Amino acid sequence: MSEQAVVSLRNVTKSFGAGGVTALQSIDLDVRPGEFVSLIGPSGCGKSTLLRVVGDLVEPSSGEVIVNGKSARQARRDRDYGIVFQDAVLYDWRTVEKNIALPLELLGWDKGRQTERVRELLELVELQGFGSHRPWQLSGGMQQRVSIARALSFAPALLLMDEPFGALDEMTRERLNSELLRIWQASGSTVIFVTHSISEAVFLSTRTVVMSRRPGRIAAIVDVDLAQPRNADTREEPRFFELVTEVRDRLREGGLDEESTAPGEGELVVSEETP
Amino acid sequence: MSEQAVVSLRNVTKSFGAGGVTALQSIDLDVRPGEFVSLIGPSGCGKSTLLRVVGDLVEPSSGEVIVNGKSARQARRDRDYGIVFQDAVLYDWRTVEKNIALPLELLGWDKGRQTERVRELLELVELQGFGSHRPWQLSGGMQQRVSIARALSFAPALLLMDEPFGALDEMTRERLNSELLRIWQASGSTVIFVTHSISEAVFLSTRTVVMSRRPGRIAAIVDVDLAQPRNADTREEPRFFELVTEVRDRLREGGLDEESTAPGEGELVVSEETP
Amino acid sequence: GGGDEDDEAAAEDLTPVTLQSKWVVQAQFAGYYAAVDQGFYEDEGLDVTIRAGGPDIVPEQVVAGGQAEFGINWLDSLLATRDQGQGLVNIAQVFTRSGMTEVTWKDTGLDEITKLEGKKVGVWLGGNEHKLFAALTKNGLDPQQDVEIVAQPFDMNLFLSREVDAAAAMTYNELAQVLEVENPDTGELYTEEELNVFRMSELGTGALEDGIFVREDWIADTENQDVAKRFLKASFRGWIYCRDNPDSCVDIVLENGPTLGAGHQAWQMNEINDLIWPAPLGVGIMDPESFEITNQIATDYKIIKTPATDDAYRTDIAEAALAELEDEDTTGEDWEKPEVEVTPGGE
Amino acid sequence: MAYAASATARPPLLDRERTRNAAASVGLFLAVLIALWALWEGFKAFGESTGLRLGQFEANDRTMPHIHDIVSTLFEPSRRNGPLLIDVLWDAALFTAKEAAVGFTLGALIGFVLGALLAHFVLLQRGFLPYIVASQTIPILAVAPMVVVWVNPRLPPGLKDWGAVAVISAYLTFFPVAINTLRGLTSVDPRALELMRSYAAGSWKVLWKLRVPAALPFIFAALKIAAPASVVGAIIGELPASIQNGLGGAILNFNQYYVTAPTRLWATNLIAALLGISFFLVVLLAERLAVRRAPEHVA
Amino acid sequence: MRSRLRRAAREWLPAALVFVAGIAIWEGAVRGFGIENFLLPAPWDIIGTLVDDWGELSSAAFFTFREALAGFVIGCSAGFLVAAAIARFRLLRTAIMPYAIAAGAIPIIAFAPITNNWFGVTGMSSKIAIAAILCFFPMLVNTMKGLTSVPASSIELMRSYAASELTIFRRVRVPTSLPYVFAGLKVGTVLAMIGAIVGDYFGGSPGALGVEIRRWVGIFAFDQAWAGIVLASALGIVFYGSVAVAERLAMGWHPSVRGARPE
Ligand SMILES: Nc1ncnc2c1ncn2[C@@H]1O[C@H](COP(=O)(O)OP(=O)(O)OP(=O)(O)O)[C@@H](O)[C@H]1O
Ligand SMILES: Nc1ncnc2c1ncn2[C@@H]1O[C@H](COP(=O)(O)OP(=O)(O)OP(=O)(O)O)[C@@H](O)[C@H]1O
Ligand SMILES: [Mg+2]
Ligand SMILES: [Mg+2]
Repeated sequence: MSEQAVVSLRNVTKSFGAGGVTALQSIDLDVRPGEFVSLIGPSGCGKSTLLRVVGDLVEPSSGEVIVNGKSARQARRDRDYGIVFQDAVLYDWRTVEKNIALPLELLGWDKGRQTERVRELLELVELQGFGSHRPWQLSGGMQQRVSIARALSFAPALLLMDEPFGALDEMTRERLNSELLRIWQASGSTVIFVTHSISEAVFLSTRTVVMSRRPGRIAAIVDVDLAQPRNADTREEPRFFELVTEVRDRLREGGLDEESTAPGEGELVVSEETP
Repeated sequence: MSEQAVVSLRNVTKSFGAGGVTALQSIDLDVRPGEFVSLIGPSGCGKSTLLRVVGDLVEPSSGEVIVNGKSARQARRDRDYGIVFQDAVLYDWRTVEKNIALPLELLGWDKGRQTERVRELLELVELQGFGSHRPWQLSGGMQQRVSIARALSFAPALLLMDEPFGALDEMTRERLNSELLRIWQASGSTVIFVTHSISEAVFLSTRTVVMSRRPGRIAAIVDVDLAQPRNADTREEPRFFELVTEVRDRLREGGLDEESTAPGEGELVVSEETP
Repeated sequence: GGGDEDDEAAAEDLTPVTLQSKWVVQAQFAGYYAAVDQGFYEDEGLDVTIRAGGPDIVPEQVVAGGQAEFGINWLDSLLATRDQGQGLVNIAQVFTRSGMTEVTWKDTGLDEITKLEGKKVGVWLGGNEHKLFAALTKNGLDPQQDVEIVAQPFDMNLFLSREVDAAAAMTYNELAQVLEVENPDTGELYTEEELNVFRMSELGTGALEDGIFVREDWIADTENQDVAKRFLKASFRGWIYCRDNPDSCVDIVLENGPTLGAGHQAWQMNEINDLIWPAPLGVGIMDPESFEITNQIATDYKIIKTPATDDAYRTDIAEAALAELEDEDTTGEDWEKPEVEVTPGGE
Repeated sequence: MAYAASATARPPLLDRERTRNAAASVGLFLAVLIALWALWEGFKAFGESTGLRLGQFEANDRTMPHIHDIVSTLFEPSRRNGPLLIDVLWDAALFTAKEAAVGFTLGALIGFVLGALLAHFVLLQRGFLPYIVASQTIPILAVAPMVVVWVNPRLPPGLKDWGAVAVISAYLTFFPVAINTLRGLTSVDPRALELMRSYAAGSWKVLWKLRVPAALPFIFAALKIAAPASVVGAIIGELPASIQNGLGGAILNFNQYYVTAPTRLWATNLIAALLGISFFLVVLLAERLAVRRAPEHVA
Repeated sequence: MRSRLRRAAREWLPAALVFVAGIAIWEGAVRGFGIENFLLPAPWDIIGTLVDDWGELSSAAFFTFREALAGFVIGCSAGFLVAAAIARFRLLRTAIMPYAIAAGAIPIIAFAPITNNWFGVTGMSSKIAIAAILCFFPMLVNTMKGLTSVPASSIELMRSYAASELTIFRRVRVPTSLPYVFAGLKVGTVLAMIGAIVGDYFGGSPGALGVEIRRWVGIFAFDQAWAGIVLASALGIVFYGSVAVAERLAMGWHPSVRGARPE
């Protein structure tokens, strides 16, 4: 199994600082080639940290991370993956175009190809006409789309995406969902995808990993056995709703198993002075 | 009508730079006291800009903005509103607690009351134990919750919220939805709320303003005549689904009226080299 | 410096040498600039570059470091350097007497050096203070204990503003600077009548000043001895020229120092001539008696640990140079110091 | 970036406003000039008439020459029958400018490279930074002779003397550049660095594509400090190098004769200051061209 | 405890090693190449002199350090305040900057006679003035950059609270500008030391380090002169180091201090 796994985590634990927060605890996970794995879990449970560990951007406190049969570090060095961060992380001194072209520059693509590719991508994320804008001239969602375009630019075989569609409206989001699926299928790449939308997770993925509240553990793994290719109809299938319900249930269990903050607890006492 | 309006926009237009992007065009809107108005619209249509205009953080290119019967500037000076930005905007040099206490400090609350209030708020947003962390030690969703807590801290009569729950998981989001409704009802405050979630907009608001694609215009206003108080059952009501569908339809219309990017157009040509 | 790279062709067969002077361009070094200007060095087959001095230039350091063949400094300073083990040797003592003075205001009543007890006394530190210390000691005052020594800047302001009770002044420079200033109370220039001037030469502590020195190992070479002889010969000619044509020399100095005041330089030229001429032994020849006084002062003030010997100077090269100048008046016995007017502001 | 999404805090200026602002600031500059002049002359007059003494300070023509005297000195002959002082100083300023320009270039380069090295190699920083600091506390006048004695013989004839001055000028210039570069290069947003790491970009690429652009505000602040400093360095360097044709020689002379002609030193300072200001302006211009980012980041 | 020791070792060991190696190379070079004492004395001789003349040297160094410290405090405060004024009132910039640059472009040797004239040669004040003028400009430029490099969103938040300019200044601009301010302060420490020492070259009270160094050089006592220089450098490092420590305490949150992981 781990022989063929694209990503393989063995007993990975990550805590920040001496005696600080434990973000990940004993994570075991294998992602097979061509899989589309969604990570879902309560805020602060360690999803981003997990992605960072896979990308060798953060070192695990213990445990082993194998990517494409080599160490995470080596995989990073080999540029085996592309990543979309939770916040856009654009460089203010570069135009939108140049932000998207950044990985291409680093890969040494020639100018002509870069321009062509950037044009395609701008169209994909519907930012035609904003190529020469600066990041701070864009809305939040537009920035996120730039960062998606940047990650897709060099078509990495492994895509790590941290809530890429979080700041997008439903229509754009659905369109990009379909595009992402199309790209994924056409290229046979592997995707690890963090989202807070249960239906998005179910719609997109072949497996959904449900994480539990801090310290982040894997609470459940739900196999999403919906037919491929998926499309608007998929969302109407009964199995889709079943799976959504199942993920939601797993999430509730996972969310409650550590801290039992019953809803209603921690209510806000409305301050006396309403000015 | 404008007599009693909390926020009243008259023919407001905002364009950036000379001959640049027009973010808002001829916006007319009145928000009555005690209303909960949601803004929904495609990414980049001008929702954040609209909120900023109301908050006097950006000056409209033309048109008039009246808040609480006075100019937007005066209203800001009188601290008539609290705002949650699309990104958290926390000060790195302050701990979580101190970030939340910032408006209280500025209002001159005494230390004891501040501490008490911050404790309540940390509980509300489920960040107990993170009070003395620094912003960069938090996950994206946690940061957003800090910024929500900060906006709620001094219980402003007008709340401007820009996708406050965008980075939160479904459970936390639902809980905070309920909390927000509770606070809104208990305090009789007015809320303008930007969201990308149609169901969230319908669930929360008394009116939903649908904005159209760039240049941002008001495409439709949907009155949400669901009974108050709303709760988990509300989401099961047929009227809820009707309204969701209506907003979705309005949104589609608005989304298409300017640029007609048929889905499928702008497809991504998968790059040849899959490494 | 004075050495512009002008005519390359002519310079080809000339021997290039460098002279490091003690201070910035001024009439104090007029003889050398005149020798350049009048072609005296060239006549001797030398291409001389004069490097101006400054507050952070120690000529001995420059010469010992091989950056210049010839250096000019006060003799006591040279002795101190030798005492530190540096092989430098004086080959010509150009100034035959000391021009250093200590001045006080007449109206303070400090008309005797002994009255400086407990007073603030300004002097330049860094090898220039010993003559004064000697004078104080000679008059029963311990320079470390009985007076308050102040490191004096290069201008005379602290004297004029009466921040100190006494200040060091060279006859050819600072003294004139005081006289070139208007007394705000009278609207007239200050006059010498308003000052008490204690001359080190009169107090018997006139350690010798400007002399030319070279490295011992350099001068051991006979070819270099010839170079040195030619250098001295031309330099002496320069000084003789300046004695006989002071106005022309002032112009030459001004040429080299575009920011200098003409009046002040004229005064300085005159006073410098007074320190050189008459030179009873011939210009540049060390007077053993004066050498001993200097040596004594240096020893007494622990600038040097062991008294210097006669090895510190040699007169043979200067004598050889003088021998070739038989036609000229090399002693200036008949020279009379002319009067030079003080000009306001030294203009 | 966290702040990228926000609009400008300060609304962009209209052309009309910009012109008005420019006019206003020129007006203000003149106002300050006049105010300073009035203050100076007023204080002097007051001090002279009351015989005011503050510690050592006493207002008179020597401590506070009339401003108009300082300016008019420039247009008087530098001495009897000599050229105008301004001509002499102009030549000197040009000479010094040449040394300072080379010194600045050299110093800025060294400072930048040093800052970059220290930023990349923590060990280097821990090992050497203290001694770089130490090198700067060594009074330049003490080492300058060493520099001249060591550097001069190794320079080609065309660079002799003034080349050594440039080295001294560089020595006084590089430190602020190194410190600010170090700070700037290490102030990069950690998330922006993570992005580069994800591309396995080598340190060289990270430096040019991320760290340097992000550090530009720091670097330009340093260059603005370094520009006038290089003029100072050149002037100071002229002393041990025995150079008399530059402003250093002039300053030293006027320094020496301060009591007899104080206005000349002030006038020379004026020229030195103008030279420094023009160096500063060149850097400012370069900054305007190089830094194109959110308006609120360009001060 | 153990790890604390280890961390301290990690921080200080490289400097110590370089120190030892540097001294060894220096000593070796001086002996090996026969570098003349008047260019660079051997460390061993300098150390010997330091020990022998400790009393005189240390009191001179301390005197000068006090001048530098006072000048530093005055110059940096002035730089900060003027920067604050300029950052707040943009129009002031064109009105004031030329004078500030002028202060940064006039060399010490030109200031010396003027400060000597104004504040006297014998006291500390003229050296303090020189040190202050030297610190002023770097502090001004850095602070100004820092105060105006605040992300717009940070300011917007404050504006939404109708915070006064003063409040924004205190709570946002100052914290954001700290990295710049501390860079300015660091540069200021060494400039203050230089100013105080070099100021002495142009007259001062005996017992000040610069006066003594100048005097020693004049009588070719280079061992003493260099002992003085070494002492001045040591004080400079201590001075700089204390600012660096203050910076760490004040700026723990900043990437440059908390250590963004380099590639
Ligand atoms: N640099 C850091 N230093 C200290 N603690 C950190 C750091 N980064 C993350 N953490 C902690 O690790 C935990 C997990 O964070 P992470 O960002 O992985 O959460 P997440 O699942 O992505 O949450 P969200 O959905 O809100 O983005 C959080 O409790 C957070 O406080
Ligand atoms: N500072 C700015 N300079 C120039 N253009 C800007 C600026 N801020 C916003 N815009 C433009 O204004 C338009 C509206 O932006 P706004 O942030 O209001 O969108 P939004 O509706 O909030 O989008 P999202 O849902 O993606 O956050 C965008 O096209 C954007 O490019
Ligand atoms: Mg996250
Ligand atoms: Mg927005």
